[in-house]
Amino acid sequence: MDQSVREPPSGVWPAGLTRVPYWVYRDPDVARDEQGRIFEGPSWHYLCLEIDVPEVGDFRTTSMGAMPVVVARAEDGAIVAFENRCAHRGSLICLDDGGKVKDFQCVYHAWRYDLRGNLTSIAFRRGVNGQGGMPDDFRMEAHGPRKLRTTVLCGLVFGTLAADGPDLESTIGPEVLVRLKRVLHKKVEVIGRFTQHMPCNWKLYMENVRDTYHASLLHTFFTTFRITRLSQGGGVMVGENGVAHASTTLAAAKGPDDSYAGMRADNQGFRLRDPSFMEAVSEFNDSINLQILSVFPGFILQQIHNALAVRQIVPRGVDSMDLHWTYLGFADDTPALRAMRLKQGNLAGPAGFVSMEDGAVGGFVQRGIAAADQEASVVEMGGATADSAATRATEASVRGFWKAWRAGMGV
Amino acid sequence: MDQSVREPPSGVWPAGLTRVPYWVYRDPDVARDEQGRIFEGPSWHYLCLEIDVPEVGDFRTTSMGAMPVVVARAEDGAIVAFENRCAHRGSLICLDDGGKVKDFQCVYHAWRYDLRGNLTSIAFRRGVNGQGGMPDDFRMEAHGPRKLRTTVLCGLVFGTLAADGPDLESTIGPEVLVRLKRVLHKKVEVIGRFTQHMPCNWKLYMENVRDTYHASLLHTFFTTFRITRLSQGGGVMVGENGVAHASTTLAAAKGPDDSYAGMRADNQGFRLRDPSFMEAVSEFNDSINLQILSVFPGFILQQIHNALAVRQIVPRGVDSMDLHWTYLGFADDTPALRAMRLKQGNLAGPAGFVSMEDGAVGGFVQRGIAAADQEASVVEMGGATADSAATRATEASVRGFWKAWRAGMGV
Amino acid sequence: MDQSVREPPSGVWPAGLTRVPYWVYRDPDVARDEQGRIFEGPSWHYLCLEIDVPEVGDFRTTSMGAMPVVVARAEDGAIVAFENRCAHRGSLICLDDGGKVKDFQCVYHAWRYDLRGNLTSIAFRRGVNGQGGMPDDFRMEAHGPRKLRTTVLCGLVFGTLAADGPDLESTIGPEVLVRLKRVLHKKVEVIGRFTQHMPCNWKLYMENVRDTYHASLLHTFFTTFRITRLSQGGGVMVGENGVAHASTTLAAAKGPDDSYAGMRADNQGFRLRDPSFMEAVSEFNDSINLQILSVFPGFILQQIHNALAVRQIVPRGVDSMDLHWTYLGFADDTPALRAMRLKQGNLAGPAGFVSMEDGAVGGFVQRGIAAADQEASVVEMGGATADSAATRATEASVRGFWKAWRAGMGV
Amino acid sequence: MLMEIVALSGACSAAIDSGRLEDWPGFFLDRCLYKVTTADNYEKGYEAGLIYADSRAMLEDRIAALREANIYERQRYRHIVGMPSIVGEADGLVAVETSFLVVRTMRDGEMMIFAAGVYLDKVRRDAAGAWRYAERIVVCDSQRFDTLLAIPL
Amino acid sequence: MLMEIVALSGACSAAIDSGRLEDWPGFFLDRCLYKVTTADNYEKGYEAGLIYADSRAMLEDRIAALREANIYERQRYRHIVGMPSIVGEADGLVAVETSFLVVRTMRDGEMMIFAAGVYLDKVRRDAAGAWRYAERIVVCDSQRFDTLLAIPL
Amino acid sequence: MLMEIVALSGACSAAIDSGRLEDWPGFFLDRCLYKVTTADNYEKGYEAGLIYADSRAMLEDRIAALREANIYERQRYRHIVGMPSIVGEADGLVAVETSFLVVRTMRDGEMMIFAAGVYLDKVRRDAAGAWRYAERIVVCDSQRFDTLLAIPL
Ligand code: FES
Ligand code: FES
Ligand code: FES
Ligand SMILES: [Fe+3]
Ligand SMILES: [Fe+3]
Ligand SMILES: [Fe+3]
Repeated sequence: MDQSVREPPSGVWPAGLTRVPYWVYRDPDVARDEQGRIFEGPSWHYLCLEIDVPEVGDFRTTSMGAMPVVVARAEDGAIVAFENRCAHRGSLICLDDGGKVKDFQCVYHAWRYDLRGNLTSIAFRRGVNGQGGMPDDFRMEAHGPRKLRTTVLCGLVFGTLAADGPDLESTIGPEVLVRLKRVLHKKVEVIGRFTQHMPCNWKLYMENVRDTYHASLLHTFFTTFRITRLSQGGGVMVGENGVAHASTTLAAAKGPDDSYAGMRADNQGFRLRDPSFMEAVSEFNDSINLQILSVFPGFILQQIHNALAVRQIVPRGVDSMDLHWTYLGFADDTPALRAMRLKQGNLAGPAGFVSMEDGAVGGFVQRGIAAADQEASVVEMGGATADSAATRATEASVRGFWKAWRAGMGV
Repeated sequence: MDQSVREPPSGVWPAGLTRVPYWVYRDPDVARDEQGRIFEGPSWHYLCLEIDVPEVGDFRTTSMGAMPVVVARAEDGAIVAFENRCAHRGSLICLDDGGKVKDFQCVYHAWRYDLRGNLTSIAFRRGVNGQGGMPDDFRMEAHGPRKLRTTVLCGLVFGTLAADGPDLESTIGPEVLVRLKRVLHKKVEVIGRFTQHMPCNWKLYMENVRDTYHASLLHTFFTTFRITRLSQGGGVMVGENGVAHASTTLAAAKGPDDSYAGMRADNQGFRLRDPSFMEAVSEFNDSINLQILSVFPGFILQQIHNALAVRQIVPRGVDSMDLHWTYLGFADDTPALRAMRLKQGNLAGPAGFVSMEDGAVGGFVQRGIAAADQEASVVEMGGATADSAATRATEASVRGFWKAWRAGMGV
Repeated sequence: MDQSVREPPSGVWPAGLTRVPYWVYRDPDVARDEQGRIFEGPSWHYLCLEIDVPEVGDFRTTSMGAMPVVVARAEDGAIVAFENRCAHRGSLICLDDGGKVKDFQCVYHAWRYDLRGNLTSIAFRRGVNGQGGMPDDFRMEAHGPRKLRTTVLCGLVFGTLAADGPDLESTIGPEVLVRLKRVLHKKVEVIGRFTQHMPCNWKLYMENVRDTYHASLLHTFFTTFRITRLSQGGGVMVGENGVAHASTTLAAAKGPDDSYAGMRADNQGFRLRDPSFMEAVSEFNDSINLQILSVFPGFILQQIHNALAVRQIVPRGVDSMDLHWTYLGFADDTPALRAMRLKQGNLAGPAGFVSMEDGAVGGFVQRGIAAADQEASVVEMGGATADSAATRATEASVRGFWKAWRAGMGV
Repeated sequence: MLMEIVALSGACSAAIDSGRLEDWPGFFLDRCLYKVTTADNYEKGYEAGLIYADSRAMLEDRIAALREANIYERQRYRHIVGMPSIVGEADGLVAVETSFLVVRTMRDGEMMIFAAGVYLDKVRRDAAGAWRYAERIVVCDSQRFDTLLAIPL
Repeated sequence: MLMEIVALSGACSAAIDSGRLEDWPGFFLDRCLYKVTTADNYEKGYEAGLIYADSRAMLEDRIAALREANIYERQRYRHIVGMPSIVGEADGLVAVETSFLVVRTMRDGEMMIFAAGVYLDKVRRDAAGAWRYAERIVVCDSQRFDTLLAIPL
Repeated sequence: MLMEIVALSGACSAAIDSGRLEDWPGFFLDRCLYKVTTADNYEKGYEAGLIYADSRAMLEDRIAALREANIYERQRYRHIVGMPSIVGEADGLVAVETSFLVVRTMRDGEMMIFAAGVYLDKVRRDAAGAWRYAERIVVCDSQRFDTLLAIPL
């Protein structure tokens, strides 16, 4: 449905963090403003992995919301990024996912850019035989794609259009930063890339990621095999500004647990014929089974047993998005550990036993609220605040998402 | 076309009922307002058949415009309906066309509802080990999907969001009500269900249904085999409020009829090699060949010889709709009569000899008016009023549709 | 992306012709206004070829932007055109690409029109047995589809809704008119028709056509085989009003030419194994290899060696368009010349060695500017004016396009 | 035999796709059943079809109606059918199942997946020894049909 | 042999398309490799798959999970597969490549091209002499998957 | 013979779908006709094609141009072809018709039905006895082509 909604976004936001009006997922004007205020705004956006551009001249294309972006390794070894839009008449400068170049040349009229996106030459700038060409006073340095400010953290490349503002680490905050470094503590290696299209507004997926309440209720597999249950130890951390979150689940106690008695999710009748892929290898020197971490608006880091992945959210219109999965291993994985990661790939991803539902549930909401622009969701589990908690039976992190979103949107 | 139209809908409606400005079929804002004022407004909407939910716990999903709806048979045997949207964070509560349940459980966080859509339990409402959970003052009875007011008429289930207002029978009016009861006079049985997608605004299809003028001119088959000709007896009834209509055609006189001389529709050269399926069985103790009945905005009841069906209109965006066909027989059909219904299924439906054109002609109009937002249709056949008439050579019922629509929209 | 853009179109246009704000390619409101001001405005629009309707009763359907149009040969031999929309309730009057008729009959209710689009009869106008029918005072002559003013130039049929205003020849201007007559100097014959869908706003394609700067830089084949290089003779003509343009390239000098040294486009390593199709036959008694001519908003005439074609632009929404190709030969082609045209069909068209990139580059821009509504393209090659030039190293003709567009839009 | 049935199925599709609709009824026996339904209807045992013919004459009538009576915009089908699998055989009547996909192309060039599903066929040799359809139940995977179903599947 | 492999591939697709998912693992050997990946991953040598199973038991577990654990909306697949081509053979193990197309139909009737690509298969006869998959690498042309991949390809 | 022609058609499609474009001209005779047109053009007798080659060298030139000269975004085709039907044969030249469907997958994962139609082929054995195309007229059902036609059909 491409129609805008009944109420104007402004001025109708309920007080507090416990209600989210449904028009926020449906109004094309909201999506348009998000592009300007969030994706081209002060937020930090995940762009790619540092290992995607290992050497000078390596580049990779990505995006910040609707804005196409090029990330490149410059001559001095710095990782730089700029809008993937030619300064001349707007063509994409790079047409592939990545590669290696000496410099960039737009296919349309062959304008050239150095690895930092500086315009360096204009074909026939002086014309031909003294005819045509660019005006003498044309200053190439005054033209070029928009440049990003970039930073690299634990092998992750982030960028923002904001020339200044808080750095990424302080934006994430110390508590979640520790969780990030816990997983990405050494050199990673890509073992797979997939894109998952979801028929929902991007915020519904990010809420789902930060929603520690749903996992064991939606994902029977989690509950049945005690990968994560609300009755297992762990909790959720939410940054002061709501931007970052991390949730953890500790290995389950062996004893009986009737906290899910009578719920669909607790399917004791279900047994595996080949449970080998559930024999997780402890590799982080702690008892954390599962850790999900996110940075507003679109970055997710996943550790489910030995299944590691980063995910990037790219909105595509108001009711549709792409989720870019990068499955990871460590460069020094033993063959046995790598083999285990491959098997545990069955847990997460678009076909994952404990994640496939997340691909669909956003669509269930998008369709459920098709006529509910006047209604609001109820986000009261665990109270009204967005604080860290020692339980996952809370929507604190979801409220944190809205704290960050409203700050970004000025709502 | 996702662009809005030149004129704002308000204030430009021509006087009287004989002109319909074309922007009414093209403007996304009109579609949005229709959802609020008509589909979520005081109109009565066909939801399903009573036999779709025969026993306690049986449910069926349907919709009122864009609003997803659940119809269920409650413990006390009453047929109830509510919005198919979870009170928590908006997921669809039911994910299939129908089924049988003890109660409803949302897949996302396992909130439960009774058969009437009352919220009855919240997973981990009290949290875990005293942590998390819902605030103590959270009142479940204050939350829940929107409830519909429902009524059952001749085995048809209708619903509305309007808590009060005229009942369905008086809305339909006595004259058309008799026509409805004529057909649905005993227990029906579903013999087929199909959905037909049409590339047009929903109003173009409903106008077509109520358009007694077009049938014998568009559908050659009707004319050639004298199923309905304007020169045959019968007429059209239109309720006072324009909401309901019924048109009837009496069996043709045998004699010659040159009223279609020279028209495409009168194809005397066309003969059937196997006319067996045209040997209609008279089952209503009258000489009515054909009766088409509608209730604004989206219900149609069809009797063409022995081919019986109900049709439900579901708009899908401003230039697209789905028509849900339910082919019917009576529970006590003899094998011979049932066999005849199956053969006469060739007459109506998406592949029907006398109806396939109706699937296309709405699109012909939608494309014909692509640049005509400043123009209006001419609806003057049979005068300027929306009164019942003893002829079908009139657009009275189409004007009745617009009377009802404008009342609903406040235009 | 169906969302409207940040800035309202009006009032933000940069001074001069050297900057084009990118929202002009993305805003649905701009597309809507273009339909009214340009496609239904005073511009002349290419409709079809005169040979498409050779005899009385022949018709062909086409469109002016979103408006469906019928072109017909009337009884008096005149070529007439009218909106393909029934005066009754808006159905398309003609449902096929073309054909031959006595008169037109709308399929919906059989209203009839003569070959000029005049409403001539209304089915059951007088009702049946004195009941129904149209009001006595209904005047058929007051109703009918909108008529176009048409003109035929060199076998090309153009039309406009503007009842008066400058004729086509003076709109094109004398200089370009000579170029048009150079190619279409005798009776043509259709040898192929194809439609190419492009994922871009229609203006991006028309800019590309008028962009004499890009050809030898984007299309390696052009450069490598010296079909057109900026260093070859020729130039570009732009009408005073910017409406029409023609660019020409003279046969290349044989000597070395290092003006493309180091550019991707100059691929000296590339040789043809069967160069027979490059052996162009000189048929216009001049040394012009290549001539591209356009008339605002949507007509293009192509001569590349012996590959002749007309192209018609039909916008389909704000970010999509169809390009209708009609490949031409002359009625008196020798078999050898015709055979050469067939082989040279490999040069142009959706699969053309020197044109396939034009099908993609508009999409590269559309995606490149997805977040650039605040930015503008730089159109300064060859200065700031839209004057004819003796070089193609200029964007003069592109600026001319915007001169014409802004006049039409009143921006 | 399999390759003969492949040829029958291919010839039947080719007649439709190339517009030789008049040839299509000829692939059926005089007494036959041709029905177009959907998987949901089939599984629920709903008997009605979008098209329901119990004689070749009814198939000929449908083609005649498409030619002489019904109005629909110019369109083409393209059948892509899988390898038939023979699922049963009894006194000369062979039960065959074949997956199919039909792409519809409209006059303006718009293409869409119009139908996908499985043909549940019963074939036997006619008097002349040629394989013909005694029964063809067209079970479409989707409940939804775009615009109209004019040309048979 | 080719026609036997055609029959194997057809039977495997038919089991999925007709909802007999429990029959599907039976077309594989006890020790086997079933992986769903994409052309880009395959060409880059990325080992991970969306689905990765190295035993028939893992395939049985996936079907059991789809039946008993996972939530997804009712949907159907329709496989249209090309003619297999035999690309190699060594001590009873036959390497086969087969192009495929899968149309997915959702409960509401929406159809889409869900996947297209090529099956890179290794088949051999099992103890009973029936052709079975020792390896099936499903290489999808597209990187993008709509909503979720529940039912195997 | 039929199965040999099936193999030819399959190998030709596989070369394109797997990106081995250089192998594609090898399936044609030195003197040949390869033309891509549409049903409307074919029926009206319009001779021009989107691609028109009357020698294998021209096919080789097209592949070379795609590799060395033309700019187009990374994309893949997937051919799904029906069972060929032999419609004529005269002094070694065999006329064959085969329905086809081509799904195009773009770099970003977008899939679409790019073309559907029928191959009107004439095949004969070359000096080495291998079946080769003397003529392949690609008759697409749709008049409309998305973006561009770079890779041959
Ligand atoms: S648009 Fe990039 S060089 Fe012209
Ligand atoms: S959305 Fe239904 S329980 Fe949470
Ligand atoms: S719409 Fe054309 S006759 Fe009624
Ligand atoms: Fe989840
Ligand atoms: Fe009708
Ligand atoms: Fe060009």
